[in-house]
Amino acid sequence: MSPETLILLSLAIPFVGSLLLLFSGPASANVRDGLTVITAIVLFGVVWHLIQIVDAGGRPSVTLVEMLPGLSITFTLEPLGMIFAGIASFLWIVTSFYAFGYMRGHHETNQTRFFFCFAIAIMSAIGIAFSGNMLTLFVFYEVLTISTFPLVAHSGTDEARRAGRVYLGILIGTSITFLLTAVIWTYVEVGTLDFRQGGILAGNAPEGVIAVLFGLYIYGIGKAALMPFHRWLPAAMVAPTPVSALLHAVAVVKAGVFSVVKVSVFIFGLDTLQNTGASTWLAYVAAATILLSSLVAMRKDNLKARLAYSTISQLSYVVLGAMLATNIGALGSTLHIVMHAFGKITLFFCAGAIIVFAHKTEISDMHGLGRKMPVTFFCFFIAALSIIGLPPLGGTWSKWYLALAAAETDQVIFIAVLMISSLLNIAYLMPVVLYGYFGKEKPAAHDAHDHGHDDHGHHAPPEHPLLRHLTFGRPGVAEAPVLCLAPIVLTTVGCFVLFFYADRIRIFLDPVFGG
Amino acid sequence: MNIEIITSDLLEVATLVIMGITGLAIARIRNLFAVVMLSGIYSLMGATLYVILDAVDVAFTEAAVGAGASTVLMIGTLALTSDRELATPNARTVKGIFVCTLIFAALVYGSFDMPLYGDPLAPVHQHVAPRYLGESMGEIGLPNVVTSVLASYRGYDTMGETFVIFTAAVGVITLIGRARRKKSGKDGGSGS
Amino acid sequence: MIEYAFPGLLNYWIVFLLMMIGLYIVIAHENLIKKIVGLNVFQVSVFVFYISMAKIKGGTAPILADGIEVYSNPLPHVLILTAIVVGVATTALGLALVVRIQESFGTIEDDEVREKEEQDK
Amino acid sequence: MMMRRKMVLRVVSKLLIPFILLFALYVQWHGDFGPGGGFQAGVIFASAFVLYGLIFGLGTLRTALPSWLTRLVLAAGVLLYAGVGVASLMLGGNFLDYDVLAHNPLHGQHYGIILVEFGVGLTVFAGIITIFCAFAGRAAADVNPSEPEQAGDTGND
Amino acid sequence: MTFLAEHIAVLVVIVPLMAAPLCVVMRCGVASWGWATLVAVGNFFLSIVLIQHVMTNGTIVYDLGGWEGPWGIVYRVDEVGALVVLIISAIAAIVLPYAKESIEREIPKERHYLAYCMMLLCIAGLIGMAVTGDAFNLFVFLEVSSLATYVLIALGSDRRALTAALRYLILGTLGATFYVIGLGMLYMMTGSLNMTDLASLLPAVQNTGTVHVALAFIVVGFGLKLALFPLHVWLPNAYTFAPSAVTAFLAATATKVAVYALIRLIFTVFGDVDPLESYGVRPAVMVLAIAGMFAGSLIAIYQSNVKRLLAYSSVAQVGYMILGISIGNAPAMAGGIIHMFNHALMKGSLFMALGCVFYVIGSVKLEDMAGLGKRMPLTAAAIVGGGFSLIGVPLTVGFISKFYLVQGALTEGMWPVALLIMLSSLLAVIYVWRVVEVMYFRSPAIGCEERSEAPMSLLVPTYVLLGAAFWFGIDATFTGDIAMSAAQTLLGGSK
Repeated sequence: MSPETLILLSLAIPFVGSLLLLFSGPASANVRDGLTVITAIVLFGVVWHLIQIVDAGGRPSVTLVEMLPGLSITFTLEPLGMIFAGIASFLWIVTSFYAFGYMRGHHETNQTRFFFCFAIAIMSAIGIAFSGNMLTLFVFYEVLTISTFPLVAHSGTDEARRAGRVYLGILIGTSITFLLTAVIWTYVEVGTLDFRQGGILAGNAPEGVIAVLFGLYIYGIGKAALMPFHRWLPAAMVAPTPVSALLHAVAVVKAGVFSVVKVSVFIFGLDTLQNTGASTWLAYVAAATILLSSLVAMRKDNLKARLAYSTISQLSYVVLGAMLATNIGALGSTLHIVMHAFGKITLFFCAGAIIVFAHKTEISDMHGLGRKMPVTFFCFFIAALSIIGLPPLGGTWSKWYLALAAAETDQVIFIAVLMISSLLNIAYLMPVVLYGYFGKEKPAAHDAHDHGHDDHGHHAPPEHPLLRHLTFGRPGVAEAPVLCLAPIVLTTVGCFVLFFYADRIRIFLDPVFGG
Repeated sequence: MNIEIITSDLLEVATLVIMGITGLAIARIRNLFAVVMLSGIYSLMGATLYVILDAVDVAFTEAAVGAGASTVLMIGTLALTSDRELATPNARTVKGIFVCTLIFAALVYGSFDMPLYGDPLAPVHQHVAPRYLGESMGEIGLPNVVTSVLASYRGYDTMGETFVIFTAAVGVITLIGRARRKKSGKDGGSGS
Repeated sequence: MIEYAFPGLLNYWIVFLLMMIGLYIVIAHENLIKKIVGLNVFQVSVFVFYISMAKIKGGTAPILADGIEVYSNPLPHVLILTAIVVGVATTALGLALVVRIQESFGTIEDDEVREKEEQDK
Repeated sequence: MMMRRKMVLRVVSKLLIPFILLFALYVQWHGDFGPGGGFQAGVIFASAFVLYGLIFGLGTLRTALPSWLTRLVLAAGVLLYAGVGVASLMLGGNFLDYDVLAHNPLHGQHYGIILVEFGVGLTVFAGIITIFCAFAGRAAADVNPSEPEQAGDTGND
Repeated sequence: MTFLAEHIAVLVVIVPLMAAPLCVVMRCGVASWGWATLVAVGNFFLSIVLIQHVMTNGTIVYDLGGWEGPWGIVYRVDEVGALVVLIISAIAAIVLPYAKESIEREIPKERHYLAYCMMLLCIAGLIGMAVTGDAFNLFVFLEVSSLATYVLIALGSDRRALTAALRYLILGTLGATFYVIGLGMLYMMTGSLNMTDLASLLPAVQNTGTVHVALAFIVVGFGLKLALFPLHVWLPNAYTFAPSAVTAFLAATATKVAVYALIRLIFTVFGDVDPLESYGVRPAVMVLAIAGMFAGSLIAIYQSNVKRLLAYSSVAQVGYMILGISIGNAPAMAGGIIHMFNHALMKGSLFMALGCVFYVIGSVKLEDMAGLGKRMPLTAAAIVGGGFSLIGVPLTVGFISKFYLVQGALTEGMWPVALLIMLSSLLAVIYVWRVVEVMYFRSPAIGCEERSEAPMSLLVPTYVLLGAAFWFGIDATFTGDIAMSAAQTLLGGSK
C-alpha cells in the first residue's frame, strides 16, 4: 500500500473502529472491548510502518478535501508529527487494556459511549499529528475537544457537568477567539496555511503582526494549559482515570504542546522568533507557570489533582523549550513530550489503580498503602523519578536539552527555573511514595472504604479472573488485577528504555532540528 | 396664473387639511365604531383628492375599496369584538410622539430637495412617463393610459396584485373560514 | 417658476403629517383594530404622496383625447392601484387575525393580550 | 332571518341589485377607454352580492353562490391571468407578451388586456365575497352559544 | 431546451405561483401535499437549470410582457440571485416532504390544503423577490410572500401564534410601507423604477437630502423585514409559535431573501460608489450588526424554549450577514452572502429537527428535552450537528461563513471586529451547549425513558439538509466561488 493510503487508513481505522463498537457495544461488552484492542493494535502497526517511511526520508502527503482554494484538509508526514502519533497510538493499546480493567472494576455506565468517544479522540490526535497545514490541525484540535467532552462529563453528575463546562468553555473559548483568529489572520497575511520548514510567516509579515499573532497562537492553543488558561485541566480530572491517563496526560495536552512546537517551527520559524523576540515574554510566562503550578500541586491532597497540576507544570517545560526558539530548545521540547508522556501516564495509571482497588483518592489516606500494593507504588516511584529528571530514566534527557537551550541563549534564569522546578517535583511527588511505604495506616478511614468496597462486591457479577486482585500469595497484599497492573509495568519499563533510545529519537528528528 | 389651477391647488390643500383633522379625530376618539366610520371618510377624502389630482382610476378604486370594502370588513370585525377602546398608557403616547417627530423631521429634511409640486420639469415627468403617454396609443391602442400601463407595460405587477388578493382571500378562509361539515342546518354557518 | 410657489412643498409636508398621524396611531394605541385603522391611514397618506408627485399643474387625467396636451403621470397611478389592493388585502388578513385573537384571548387590547400571554408561559 | 320584516329594504335592494351588476359589467368592459377596469368592476359586482347577503341572509347568498363556486372563480381568475402569460410563452413571446396572441400586435394587446382584466375581475369579485362570507359566517357562529371557543385552540376547524 | 433556457427566469416564479390556486380547487390535504411537493421538487430542478445558465451565460435579463426596462418590468438574475433562488427552492423541496407528517400533527385537517397553498404562494413570492429587477415589483412580491407568511404563522397550534402573526403583520406592513415611501422618493428624483436604470440615474442626484432620506427609509423598511436589530421584535414569537415545518421554511429563507433584496438595493441601485461609505452610514450599520450579533446570542442563552432560543440566534445570524455587507470588502461581502446560504442550511435543519422533537414529545421546552440523546438519538444527533454549524466548527458551513467574515475584517485591519465575531461565536457555544447538555447529560423525566424516534418521513429530510450543511462546509468551492464573484461584482462599482 502506498504511504498516502496508509495515512488515510490510520485516520480511518479508529473512526471505523469507533463506529463498529458503537453498534456492537450494546450487544456484548467483550466484543466491544475486543474491537477496541484490535483497532488500537492495527492502528499502531500502521503508524509504525509510517514512522519507518518517514525515517527513511519519505514525506508522503495527501489532500482529503479542498474546502476553498488554498484551504484544504491535508496530511503531510514529518518526524515531529510521527513522534506524537507514535506515542498516542502506542499508549492507546496500553490504555485500552487498562481501561477494561478500570471501567469494569469501577462498574461504569455508558461504556459504549466512553469507548466510542475515546476512539474518536485518538483519531483526532492522529489527525493533529499528521496535519499538513494549520487548518487541518485546527479542525482536529476542535474535534479532539468536542470528542473528549463526553468523557469528562461522563458520570453526568452536577460536578461532572460543571467540570465539563469549564473544560469546554476554556478550550473552545481560547481556540475560537484566539487560535481561529490567528489562523485566519495568517491566511490573510500570507495566503497559505501550509506548514513549511523555516516558517511561512518568515519575512512575509510585519514584525508587530508577528508578535501579536504569536501571542494569539500560543494562548489560542488552550490545550497547552499555559497560565491563566489552565483551569480546564484540573477540572477534567472528574473523568474516569483512563481518560485522565491517556487524554489528559498524553493525547489532549500533548496535542496542545505539540501544536505549540509545530506552530513555532513551521508557521513562524525559530529564526524569525529569535530575531523578532516575539516569544521572549511567553518564555517568562511559561517559566512562571512551571513554578506556580508546582507550588499549587504541593498543596493538593487529591492525588489526581496533584498530578494534574504537575502536568500543567510539565507542559510549560515544552512551551518554554519552544519559546527559547532554538533548535536545541525545540528538540528538548519534543523529547519532553515523549518522556513526560510515559512518566505521567504511569503515574495516572497508578492513581487509577489506587482509586479503583483501594478506594482512595486523597494522599493523606494512602499511608501504608505501599505495603498493600507494592508493585503499583514501585512503578509510581520510578515514574516520579523520570518526571523529576534523574538518570537512568527518560526524563533526564529532555531536561538536559532544555537546560542546554537556556544556556545557549544566555538566559541563565531559565536554568534556575528548571532546577527549582525539579526540587519542587521531588517535593510533591515523593511524599506519596514515602507515605505509601512508611506511613502508618489510618484504621478508621480504611474501614469506611472497605465497607464501600464490600457493597460493590455485592452488586457486581462474579469477577473475571483478569479482574481479580493479585495477592502474590502474601497476606496483606491486594494488588490491582493483571489487566491494570500489566500496563503500569509496561509504561514504567518504557521510562527506562527511553533513556537509552533518546539519541535514536534525536536522530529521527534531525531533519527538523538538524540545523 | 390660471384661475382653474389656483382653485385646484386650494382645493387640494383644503382636502388635505380635512384629512388631517379626520386623522386626528381617529387618533383621539375611543368609540371604535366612530373610528371606523372616520377611517372610511378618510379614504373617501383621499379619493376626492385623487380626482383633483387627475387620478380618476385610483379615486374609483379607493372609493370602492378603502371607503367601501375595508369599512364593511371593519364593521364586521367590530360586531365580532368590541367597540370600545381602552385608555392608552402615557408611555406609549410619548414613545409614539417621539418616533413620529423623528421620522417627520427626516421626511421634511428629505423634501427640501424634491421638485416642487406640479412642476412639469420634475424627473418623474421626464423619464418613463412620456413614453407611456406618447407611444401607448401606437403600441397598445387604448386611450386610457392607466389601463395600458396597468395591464400591459406593468401587467406583471398587476398579476402579482391579483395574487395578493387571492392570497388574502385564501388566508382569510384559512383563519376564520368554517368547514363544510359543521352547522349545515343553519343559514349562517355553511359559508366558505 | 412663480406659479409653483404655491403650494410648493407645503402639500408634501401636510402629507407627511398625515403619514405620521397614521404611524402614531399604530405605535401609540393598544387596541388592535385601531392599530389596523392606523395602518390604513398611514398607507392612504403614502398613496396621496405618490399621486401628488404625479400631478402636473394644468394637466388632466391620463386618458388620451384629442386636443389635450398635458397629462398627469400615469405610472404612480398604476403603482397606487396595486398598492391599494395590497393594502386592503393586508387589512382583511389583519382583521381576520383580530377576530381570532378576540376569540382566543377575549380581548383586543394589546397590553391585556400580552398579560395573558405571560400567563401561558 | 335578520331582516325578514324590512319590506322596503328588500324591495329596493331587489330593484337595485340588477343595476349594480350592470354597472359593474360596464366598468369591466369599458375600462380600456374610461376609468375603471377589472379591479373596480370586481368590487362593484361583489358589492351587489354583499348587499344581497346582508338583506336576505348569508344562507340565501350561499345558495346562489355556493362556496365551491366562489373558490373556483377565485382560482380561475388568477389562473386566467397567469394563463394568458403562459399562452404567450407557448406562442413564442415572453411571459405576458400579448403581441403574440394575435397576428396583429395591437389586436394581441387588446385581447390580452381584456382577458387579464377579466381575470382580475373574477378574482377580486370572488375574493371579496369569500372574505365577506368568512366574516359574516363567523358572526353567525358567534351568536351561537353552543360553540364556546377554547383559549389556545387553533380554531374550530 | 431552448424554451427552458429562454424563460427559466420567469418559470421559477410562475410554476409555484400557478400551482397554488390548484391546491384550493383540490380541497384535499393529501392531494395538495402531493401536488405541492411535486411542484417544489420540479422547481428545485428549474432553479438548478437557472443557476447553471447564469453561471455559464452570465446575468439573465428577462423582459416581462416583452417590454424592456425601464418601461416594463424586467427580471434580472445574477449569480447571487440564482443562488438565493436555489436556496429557496431547495429548502422548499426538502421542507415539503417533511411537512406532511408534521402538519398533520399540528394543524387541523380541514386546513391542510390551505396551508400547502400558502406555502406555494410564499415560495413564489420569495423567489419573485429574488429575481426581480424592478423596485416596485419587489414590493408586490414581498407582499405576496408576507401575506402568505402571516397566515402560515397564525396556523400554529398555540394561541400566541395569532398574536405573533398579527404583530408581524403590523410591523411587516410598516416595513413595506417605509420601503414604498423610500422608493417613492427615489422615483421622484429619477423617474424610474428599474433597478439598473435607477443605478445609472442616481449619481446625478446622489447628494440630495431626498435620496439620503430615501436610503434611510429603504434600510429601515427592509430592516424590519429582515429582523435587523433592534427591529427584530416580531421574529422570536413568530418563529416560536409557527408550525414546525413553517418555522423551518421561514427561518431558512425569509430573512435571507430580505437581506438579499437589501444588498441588491444598496449595492446595485445606490452602488455607483460604495454607498455605505458615501452616505456615511457604515459605522452605524456595523454597530447595529454587531449589537444584533451579541444581543441575539445573549438573549438566546437565557431562553427555555429551544425554538425561541434558535429564533434569537437567527437575529444574531442576521447580524453576521449585515456585518459582512457593512465591512465593505470582497471577502467580507462574500461572507455575508455565503452566510445567507449557509445559515439557511443549518437553521433549516435545526428547526426541522425541533419539529421532530415536537412531533414526538409535543414540546420544545428545554426541560422537556432532558435525556433526548437516549430517547431520540437520531434527532438529538441532528440537533448537535446543526448546533456545531451555528458555532462555526470547522467542516461545517458555519465555519466557512466565519472564515470569510473574519478574513474580510482582518484584511480591512479591523481586528477588533474579527475578535468580536469570534466572541459572539463563543456565545453560540454557550447556548448550543445548554441544549446538548440537557439532551445528553440529564436523565429523562420519569415515564418517558423509552426510545421513540420520529418517523422516517421527518428524519430523512432533516438529515438531507443537515448533510448539505456539512457537505458545503467540507467543500465550499461552489458556494465560495459564487459568493466571491458576486461580491466582487457588487463592489465593482466602487473601484
